[in-house]
Amino acid sequence: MNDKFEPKILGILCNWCSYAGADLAGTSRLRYPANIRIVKVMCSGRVEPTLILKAFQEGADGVLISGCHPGDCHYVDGNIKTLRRTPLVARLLTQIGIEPERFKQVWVSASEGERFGKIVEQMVEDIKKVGPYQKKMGDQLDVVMDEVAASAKEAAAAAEEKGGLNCGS
Amino acid sequence: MSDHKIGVYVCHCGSNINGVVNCAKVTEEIGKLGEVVVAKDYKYMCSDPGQEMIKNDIREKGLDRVVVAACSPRMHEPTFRRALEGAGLNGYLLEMANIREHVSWVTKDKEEATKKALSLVKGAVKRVKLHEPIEEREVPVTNTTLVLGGGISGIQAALQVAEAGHKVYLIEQKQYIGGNMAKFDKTFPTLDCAACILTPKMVDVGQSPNIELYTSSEVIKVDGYVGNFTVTVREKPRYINHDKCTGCGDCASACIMKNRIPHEFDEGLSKRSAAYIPFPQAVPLKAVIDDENCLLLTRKKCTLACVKACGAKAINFNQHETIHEFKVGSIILATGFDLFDAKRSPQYGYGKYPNVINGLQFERMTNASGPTSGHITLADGTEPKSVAVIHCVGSRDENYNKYCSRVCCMSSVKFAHLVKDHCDAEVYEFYIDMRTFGKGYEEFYNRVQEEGVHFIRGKGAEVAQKDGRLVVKAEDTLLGQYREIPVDMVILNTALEPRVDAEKVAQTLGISRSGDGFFMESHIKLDPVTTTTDGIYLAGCCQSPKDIPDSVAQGSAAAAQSLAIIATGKVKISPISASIDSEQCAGCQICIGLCTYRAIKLNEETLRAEINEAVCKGCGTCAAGCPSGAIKVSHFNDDQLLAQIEGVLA
Amino acid sequence: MFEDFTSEIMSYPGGEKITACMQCGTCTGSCPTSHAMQYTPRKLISLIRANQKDTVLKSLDIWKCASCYSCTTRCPRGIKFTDIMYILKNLAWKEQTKKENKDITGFYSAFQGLIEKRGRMNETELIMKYSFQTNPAKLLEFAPLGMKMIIKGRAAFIAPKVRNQDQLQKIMKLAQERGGE
Amino acid sequence: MIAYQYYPGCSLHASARDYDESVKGVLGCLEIKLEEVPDWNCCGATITPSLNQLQAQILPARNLALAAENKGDLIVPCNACYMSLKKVQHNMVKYKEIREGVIDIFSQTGLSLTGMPKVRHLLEMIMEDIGLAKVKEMVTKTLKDIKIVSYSGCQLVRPLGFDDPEDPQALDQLMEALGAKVLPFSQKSHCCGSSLITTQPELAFKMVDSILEEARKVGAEMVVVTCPMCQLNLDAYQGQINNKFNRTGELPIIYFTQLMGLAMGMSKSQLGIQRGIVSSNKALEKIG
Repeated sequence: MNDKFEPKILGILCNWCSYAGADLAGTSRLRYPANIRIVKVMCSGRVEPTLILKAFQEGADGVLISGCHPGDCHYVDGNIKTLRRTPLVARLLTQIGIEPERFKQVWVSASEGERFGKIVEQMVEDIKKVGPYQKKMGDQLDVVMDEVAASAKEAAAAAEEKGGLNCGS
Repeated sequence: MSDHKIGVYVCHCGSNINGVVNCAKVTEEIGKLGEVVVAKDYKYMCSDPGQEMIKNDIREKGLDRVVVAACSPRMHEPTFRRALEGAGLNGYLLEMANIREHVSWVTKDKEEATKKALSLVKGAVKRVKLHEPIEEREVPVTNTTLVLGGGISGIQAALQVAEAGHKVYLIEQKQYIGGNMAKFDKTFPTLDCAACILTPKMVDVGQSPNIELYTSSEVIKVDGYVGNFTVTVREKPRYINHDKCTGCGDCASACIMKNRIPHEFDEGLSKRSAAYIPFPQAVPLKAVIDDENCLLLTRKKCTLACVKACGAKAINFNQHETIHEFKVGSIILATGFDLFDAKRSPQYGYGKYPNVINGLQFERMTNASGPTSGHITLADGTEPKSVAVIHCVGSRDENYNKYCSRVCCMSSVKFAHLVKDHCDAEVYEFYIDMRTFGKGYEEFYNRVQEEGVHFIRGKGAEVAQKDGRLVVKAEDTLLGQYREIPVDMVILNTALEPRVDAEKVAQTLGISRSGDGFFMESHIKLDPVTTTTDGIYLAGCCQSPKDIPDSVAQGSAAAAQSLAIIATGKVKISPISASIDSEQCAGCQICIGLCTYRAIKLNEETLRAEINEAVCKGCGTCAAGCPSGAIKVSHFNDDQLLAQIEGVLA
Repeated sequence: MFEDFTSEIMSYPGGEKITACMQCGTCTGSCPTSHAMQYTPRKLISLIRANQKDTVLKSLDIWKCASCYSCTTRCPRGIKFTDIMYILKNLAWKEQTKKENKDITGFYSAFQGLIEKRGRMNETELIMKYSFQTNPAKLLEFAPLGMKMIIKGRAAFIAPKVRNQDQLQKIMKLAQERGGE
Repeated sequence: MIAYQYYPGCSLHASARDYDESVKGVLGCLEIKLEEVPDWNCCGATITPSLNQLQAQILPARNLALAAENKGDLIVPCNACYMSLKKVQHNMVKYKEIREGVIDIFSQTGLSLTGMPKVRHLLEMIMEDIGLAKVKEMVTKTLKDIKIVSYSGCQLVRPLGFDDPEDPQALDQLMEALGAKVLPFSQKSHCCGSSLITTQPELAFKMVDSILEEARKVGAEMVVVTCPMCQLNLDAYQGQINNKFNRTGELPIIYFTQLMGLAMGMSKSQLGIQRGIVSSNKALEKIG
């Protein structure tokens, strides 16, 4: 592919494990590609499809979501809810023409600075192979975004429901 | 929308940031953004002059939003929040851009780093516009402390909190306190007898009116937050009525299983009964019945000789486990370490050759109240004529533990001295590097060298048996030769490892572990006592291998943290929580199933969900799942996150 | 950054971690032939790091490795010293310092010659070839054993070979050309 | 009937013919079909890797290329061949330059490395696929506490082997299942000297001697092996070594498959037992 292409990746990291893990990569002075821009949330369970779609809309070439390892979540099981949501989000992205290489959901603990760097490195490499993300649907994406986000939320909600409460019917 | 007045402050952090990121350029570019009325860079933003600069600008230029581009918010967000508050601005009108840990320290290329820093700052500027003032909640503190683990660190912490006049619950998994130190004979470098210095402290714990001691107990659940934890503890039955037991040991002598069960306290070098007193100086000095070996409890068939022997009528086979609940303000973790199992390195013959022992077994052997009454003996009862001590078994080794266990060089030297002292055998120390870093340690090493101990620089590679004797194979690296040294006894000085249940404990308490498996501190240098969870502190070997002086010091430090919380009487807790716009809520109840803390309930009248903010922890999982977008998480709402995403990708 | 020879070793598969050595001697202590070495495994690492290429490659010690992998398994720093021994022998072979130890390396030539020619090994032929190439008197040493093997039906007289010899010879030749880069 | 692919290696067609005979006999009894890899070549053992790293990958890799994609795992009876084949697979995954080098060379001769079968030692397959329960079931003539030490050697367990590299267990367990008395033995995975026996006999003789000497000391009546190289060094050179170190007492060196065959009721000649340089007759008297 294009050698000069430097993908832009948005990383949404949970405060307790993954953000601290990314900090550790820093305090350990590990080098990894500068392609990632990190945004912090309290828990990976906070990440909703809208945030991911927004990133692609704003020109990201990839999105990385990272939380605590299962069992280690600061909020007991917020990350399990992330895990349940991930396949749905991934399917949705594929449906609107976003290659699977561009979306990754991982676990990084506060002590895994090195692992965080490696994940970013790998993701940059993978995305370089598929090339820049052109808004394949053009402006259409902007138009459908709200719609898609809403339906994604509904789908996700339906999935939660299987393990959760009934709609009161 | 009214215009904001934003001040942006870019920190050089000496050359930490400025050495890679062109701070002046970032400042210049950011200054061009709309609503940014001040953009400045400065050498150390967290210094007093740096903070004063921000405060002055807020006062003089009427800033209503502040962005600081510097280190990780995990480091200095509270510092800058205080600065804002000092100038009369709500602390949550601040946003930090992490251009050190996430940029300058991980990027080599200066241009790329500058570009990345700029986009992170842009994200912060976009986000901060949408920030809202939030009031931090202050809650009163329960003035009790829970100490988990009754080894030397836990004892030290418990005593210190208790001496300051506050209540302590001391929870110990074993039937007695004292931990590993209680098993030692002498302690380096002064050769104090471990029991002589530890026993008085153990007795103090037993007698302190402020300490409630629970042995045979473990924590099964922790709820709440700093200042207000609720801890659930399970106490196993001892089948002995503590109030009646006099600790006379008559039950132990009468027990049919007498001398049939390997005694853990003697590291398997002696045998005990199923009813027994852990050791003569045990606190509490009460008998215990081991439910894994007691014939009555395992097979329901026994002559009950112990019951007959007990004059105090203290034995009660109807005891059950008890669940206790404690309200505490803080928790001190002092759960200690496990010893590396030398069987995992079969090349040393541990478990195969009876005269290959580990360090703790040697401690028991040299202890006057130990299984051999303080005599160093081989399996056949004779004294060894030569002894090898192998360092670093399971430590400094990628196959097991990468780290140095820190205490083994010194304890090995101590072993050598004790051998010389007890039986005058030849001693060979196989070491990689001698690490004798503490006060009086090098001097002790020097003294033992003069006692005629052979120090061989080379890791013991293998222990074999040849012609009835043990042979240590190693390279004498200073000589540059392969050597086989015949000895009668080999002491393997094994690694200190995280306890086998460390993962479970970390999950129960909601704290992190570092890569080596030990509990993780907030900052390895500047905050080695606190964890990332407020109100939970660390002491002793559960954080990393330590010697006794360091364990005691950290125990005191953890106590000081607990006392500080009690002294202030109140703590600030995170104001980040979710709320529901009842106009938008459709009453679908999906959020209710998503909330782990059961903070959301359906209002039966309005048929809308409601959040109890006191219970909510602010994770935001409910907001992400709400199909109608009715849930808002303060400081992490959709608009703020979307704005930040837009900014960082611009 | 590192001495030339160190960098060279690090550039080969298996040699990457040589700078992690802390000179503990576990390799030597675990090695069944180190007692007979002038330069023990640990010393060889030191010599490599001190850039003493000539000393290392001419040493008889590198031909004493029995490939038992004890050093590799036990090394606390994850150094694959058996692989490093192979790298050293490859270099000695390429740079002709093998001549220093002709008596031993002759066996390797004989073995390799047979494989390149026919693709399969025949022990009888190997021993004969080795002896002729180095010292024919060796044959006398091997003779009594050879006789026993023949009696027990454990010697093959018809040289075994692969059918597709062209293919095998071609890939071996290509590999040699590249391996010798 | 389970089917596997079989890579005998050079020795099993010559000096270890007895091993080959017993492998085929035992697996036949167990109703396991072996299909020999067509036109296989020498694995290069420890010699080719000493001379040229790329050739050392090429030789085992050709065998993997010739093995079929879907005819079952590749079973290897020789420790050295097992390690060579397994190591090249390991290298192909770990090192891009090796993978690309091999693929490129192969493409010039029509070889391709599409579906590489899993490489397993014969002992590994017997322990994992057949299992001790089935083995015990097949025993018609127990070994009646014949005292043995099990000697796994190096390359079965190091560096990519399937058992503990310091204290292997599989062979002990298998022998116990046959009714043998397995004695404690610290030399289980020590080295036999391999090809040093030819090039530097003074080194290898010492290594073999320490193995045999401990076996004798613990009271073994035979040494059980899994590798033709170990067998050759311990058996064929035993006379010379005993002379050199003034040892008395001959120890038969027997393949584990030979003992399996005996326990399963096969005859000594079917299993090639008479081919040992040191005779097993006396040691096997007990079981007739």
